[in-house]
Amino acid sequence: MSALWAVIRRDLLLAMRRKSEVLTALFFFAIVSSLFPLGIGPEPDMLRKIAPGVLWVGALLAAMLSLNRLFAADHQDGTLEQMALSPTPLALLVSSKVLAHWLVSGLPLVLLAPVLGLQFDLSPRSLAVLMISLLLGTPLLSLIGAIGAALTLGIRGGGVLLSLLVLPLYVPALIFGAGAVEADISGLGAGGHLSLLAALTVLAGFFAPWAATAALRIALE
Amino acid sequence: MSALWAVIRRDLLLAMRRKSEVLTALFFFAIVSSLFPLGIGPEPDMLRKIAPGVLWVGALLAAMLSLNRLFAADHQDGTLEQMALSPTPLALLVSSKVLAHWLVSGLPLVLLAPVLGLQFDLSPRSLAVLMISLLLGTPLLSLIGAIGAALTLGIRGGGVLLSLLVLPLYVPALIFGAGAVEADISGLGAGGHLSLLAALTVLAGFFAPWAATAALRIALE
Amino acid sequence: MNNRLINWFKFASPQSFYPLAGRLWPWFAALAAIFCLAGLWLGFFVAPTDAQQGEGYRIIFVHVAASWMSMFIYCVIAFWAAIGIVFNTRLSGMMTSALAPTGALFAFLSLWTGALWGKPMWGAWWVWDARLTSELILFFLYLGFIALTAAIDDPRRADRAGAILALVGVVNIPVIYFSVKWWNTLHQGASVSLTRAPSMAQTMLWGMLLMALAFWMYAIAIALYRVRVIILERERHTTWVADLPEIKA
Amino acid sequence: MLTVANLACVRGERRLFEDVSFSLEQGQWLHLEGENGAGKTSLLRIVCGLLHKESGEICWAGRPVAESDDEYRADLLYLGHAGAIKEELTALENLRIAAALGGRKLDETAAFAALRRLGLKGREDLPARFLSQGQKRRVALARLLTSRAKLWVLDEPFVALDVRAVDELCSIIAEHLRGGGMALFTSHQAVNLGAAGRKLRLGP
Amino acid sequence: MLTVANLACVRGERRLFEDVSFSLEQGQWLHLEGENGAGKTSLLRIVCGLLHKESGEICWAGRPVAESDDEYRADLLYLGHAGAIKEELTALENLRIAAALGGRKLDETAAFAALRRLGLKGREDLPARFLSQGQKRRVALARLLTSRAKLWVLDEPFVALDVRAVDELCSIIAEHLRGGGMALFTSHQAVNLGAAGRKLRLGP
Amino acid sequence: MNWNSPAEFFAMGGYALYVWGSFGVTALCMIVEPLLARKRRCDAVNSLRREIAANKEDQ
Ligand code: HEM
Ligand SMILES: Nc1ncnc2c1ncn2[C@@H]1O[C@H](COP(=O)(O)OP(=O)(O)OP(=O)(O)O)[C@@H](O)[C@H]1O
Ligand SMILES: Nc1ncnc2c1ncn2[C@@H]1O[C@H](COP(=O)(O)OP(=O)(O)OP(=O)(O)O)[C@@H](O)[C@H]1O
Ligand SMILES: [Mg+2]
Ligand SMILES: [Mg+2]
Repeated sequence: MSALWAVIRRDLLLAMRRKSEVLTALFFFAIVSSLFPLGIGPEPDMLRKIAPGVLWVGALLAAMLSLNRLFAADHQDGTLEQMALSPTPLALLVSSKVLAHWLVSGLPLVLLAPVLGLQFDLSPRSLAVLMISLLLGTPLLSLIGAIGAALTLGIRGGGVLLSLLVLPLYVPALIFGAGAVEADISGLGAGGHLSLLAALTVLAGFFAPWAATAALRIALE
Repeated sequence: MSALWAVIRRDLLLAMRRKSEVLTALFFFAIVSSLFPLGIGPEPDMLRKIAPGVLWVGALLAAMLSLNRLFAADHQDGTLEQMALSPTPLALLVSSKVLAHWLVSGLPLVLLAPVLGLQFDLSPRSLAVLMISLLLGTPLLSLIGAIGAALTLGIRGGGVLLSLLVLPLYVPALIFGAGAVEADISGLGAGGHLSLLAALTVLAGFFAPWAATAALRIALE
Repeated sequence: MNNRLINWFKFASPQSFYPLAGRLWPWFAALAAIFCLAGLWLGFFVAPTDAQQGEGYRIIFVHVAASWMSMFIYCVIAFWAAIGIVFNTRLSGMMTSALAPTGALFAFLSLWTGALWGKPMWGAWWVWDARLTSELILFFLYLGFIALTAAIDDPRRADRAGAILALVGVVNIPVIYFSVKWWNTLHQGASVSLTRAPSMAQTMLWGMLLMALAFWMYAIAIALYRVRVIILERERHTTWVADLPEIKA
Repeated sequence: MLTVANLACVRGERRLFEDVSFSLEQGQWLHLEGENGAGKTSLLRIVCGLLHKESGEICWAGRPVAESDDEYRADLLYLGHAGAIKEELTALENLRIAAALGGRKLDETAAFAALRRLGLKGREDLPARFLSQGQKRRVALARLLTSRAKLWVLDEPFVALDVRAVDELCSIIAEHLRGGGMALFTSHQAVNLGAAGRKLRLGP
Repeated sequence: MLTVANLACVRGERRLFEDVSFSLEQGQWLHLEGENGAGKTSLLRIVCGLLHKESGEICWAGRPVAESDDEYRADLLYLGHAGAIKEELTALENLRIAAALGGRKLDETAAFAALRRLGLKGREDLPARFLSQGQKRRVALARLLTSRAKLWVLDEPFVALDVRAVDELCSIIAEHLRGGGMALFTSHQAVNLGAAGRKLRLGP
Repeated sequence: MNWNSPAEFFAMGGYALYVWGSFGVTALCMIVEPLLARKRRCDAVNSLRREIAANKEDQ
């Protein structure tokens, strides 16, 4: 138990020490969501329509960008070896790392999303649905991302390979997440989408740590 | 001279050796551009309207993602020190590295763009304008990106900080690039946008290598 | 000529700037308070109600001043950055890091008050107008500057990296501004148009100017104050800092 | 306690070694020698279970290692080329976190004492990034003082250390051996740890 | 040729050394000693111009270094802790690219000969990732054989090498000195390079 | 004088939320920022004093 807690504490400590890290994931989200109007044009009607998609894609990219730091630093300086040699099962340690990753890079996105939603002129109700969908969906992003990060560990150019592996797996999260907000905007009720999203997250919570652990063991060879 | 050529040759060789690298930047571009229709919905009219923006934002993100490898690997294994100690001026070596970066990560985007444009039902003429705008704009992305990459070198969590620094500076490229395609679609003529884009690229070609070199010298301290 | 140059460089040393800043900042703070009171009085009690916008227009008194300051401070930062790169003075780096938070604050206030103004006037918190967009980007530039200098722990390196970024940014600001402007005016949004008071009442103008002056004084005062703290932090190992009365006491 | 029998290792298409056998009892050390590239690092990593072995058997306390994984790992301390040092954390934090990963809580005084013994007094609160190469290595080695593992597996522990630190490390290992521990290490330098051990040469 | 006068270095808030002076003439070597963290690496990097000096002067061929940068760098070869080895490239490619960065084209036979002399025969075409630690170090050292620089600045060149490689490296440096070269290096081990040199101790 | 009563002043012709929201946040920021700066100065001075005291003990 104490090892798990130590891993979470350490990852949060590292995030604080690197100061900018937490904030910059947020800003990436903010900037990407602001780039789209610049690329597409300023008409509010159009923007309102594409808002859920753009915001979810932005969250997804922000979560993804922070993934390649999930295990890479620990791999390079040998901490991962030490984790594999720790008496605590590696899968549990991996789960703590994923949890810490979500706390650092997922949760802040959830909190920032409504502000960005305002840029696209969304209604308060839709903003609430957006937050809920992100709250349910970002852990899924971290969990799936952990598998991808573990698989691409130690492979040079892994960063981009990682996106290649992970983005297709993110598609369901994107569809249900953005779908929930869209359904709400068009008055259809977001319940169905949200419960599917929650189910996916729970499932991934059970299986992803094991898959990531297996992948890590391969990378350590 | 031979040192410049050697740098370019080496970077291309490394890109080939890491195989996945060139391909995955492309796939990232492809996947991001395909995620949008998923997040936004399938109406063709809407898609045609947002196409230039989405494609350009996709290209921009793909170019940006490959940036943090621009100097990082060379910094870590000491090659950058050796470059700074080389009798050839560092600014020239940096220019060659930027050129190599563009060849590896910018040029392929230009070639892939028309294929992705088809997904959004663009006309052949607009596709041509899209390609030209990317051809003129992607070097600008590499040049500005080099400054950001040099500034964030050796700073942990630099990857996301890099995006924060670079994305605001990318805005003009995005606006003129996507603007050119949009102007063409709406029949206004893309000439003005394109020539502005070209002017910016030429300007950056003169000044960005110096700024990047100054930043690199700081990182080497 | 030569004599004057030397004088300037004398004040460019942290040791002599520290007491100078200490003497100056209270005056600027007092001026800020006076101008602010006068401006608020003019703005709220003298300036008449606007014909089109009712009382809502009174946001102008903070909004415009904050917007101006946010842009101006960035230019000052770039100026100090250039000085730092050319003359390699230590003080310039301290000035940039003392000014940046205040500049970011004003950029934020400009966005905030603008958004609060936009909702009643345009019916939306935010529209993608050229001016608003470039202010947003300016805000991001500030944040980038602050994040970059915070991420480097050696102050000398942080200063120089920040200086390069500030200069690159200041070259880009006009480019960004004009690109955004052109982007926006090429296809103007249909439902929104800027409704501005065509000719400002004289008292409004004065109120605005007074508030701008107040913000200006405030920015100078807080920057001087903060630069003193930064000097203390960075020069902690010098003997003159150890001999300062406020440290000895 | 540790018995290694008929170990063979293949990397790429190269057979690095075969038929390597040795055993370590309490209080004994084994110094692995060999030219660069002989396969010393590979052997150590196989013993720790980090690398796949081609053939052979490794037993700890009489039982093959694969079966008693968790217990084995609790008895094991491995220190590789990379020291598992986080550049952003201070020496103190690095040490305490390493202990926590090994499943034990380390209190501050013990950590301070360990760092001091390795000559890092006054550097406890400096981020590791600012430490010199040898100092980083010392932080990693401080783990030896705070762990209760019986088997120490050390890959070139003497590299980058100055003369005084090499002596200190030797006496640390000797203490561990006197307490019934075991040490398996590689080094290109000659080391003197007393009689209860031997050298094993890999390769020609 | 190389004269260093009254050098001082400050890292963070720590004054590492001050008033360090020495000079190197053709055929001479200088062995920099000192405890871990004494500032040896920092001194070497200052001499190369990679690190900012607090005060003091460095002259090459009678002229202060800052003025004659390009010529100085053409005469200089620096080998740090990191060997500038790309893991994806083969030993041969690494060596040839390093030469090109130094401004010279290296033909294949010369490169092969250099690698062979450092005991990497048969490993020339293996990506560096698969090499052992000592072998990677040898690839970096092969640059010594292919460069024409007069001043060699080597940071712990003997680390991770086996005994035979240490001897070989010594003889390579000795040859360089006989040819009128200079060598400035750090090492925690004792080295024997002949009479034309001395040791300098940093710190207490 | 524009206002007949304090209530009218605070109602701002129906724009109270927006006007007071702007002025309030601005005032808040301009109060908090100096306070933060002051705290930073106190921290700096205190740590300096402690350090100097520690140095004296050493000698
Ligand atoms: C988030 C929203 C807004 C932002 C970021 C913003 C930004 C700016 C900036 C940067 C300036 C100074 C520009 C210059 O002097 O050229 C400015 C001035 C001004 N703004 Fe805004 N603004 C916003 C919303 C509004 C709204 C809603 C109104 C009124 C309906 C408004 C009215 C004005 C006026 C009257 C000026 C003075 C312009 C002049 O005299 O040139 N702004 N704003
Ligand atoms: N894929 C591969 N193909 C061929 N040879 C390989 C491959 N991977 C590793 N090797 C060889 O395996 C050996 C690795 O050995 P190892 O790292 O265990 O050496 P070592 O004894 O620790 O050497 P050192 O003293 O330099 O640390 C090297 O000789 C290397 O060339
Ligand atoms: N920011 C800083 N604050 C305090 N001390 C610092 C800082 N940066 C570096 N140092 C100190 O500077 C020294 C770095 O020295 P350097 O790397 O030159 O040592 P070295 O003699 O090469 O040691 P080694 O033998 O271990 O390689 C270390 O003692 C380190 O603690
Ligand atoms: Mg080894
Ligand atoms: Mg050193």
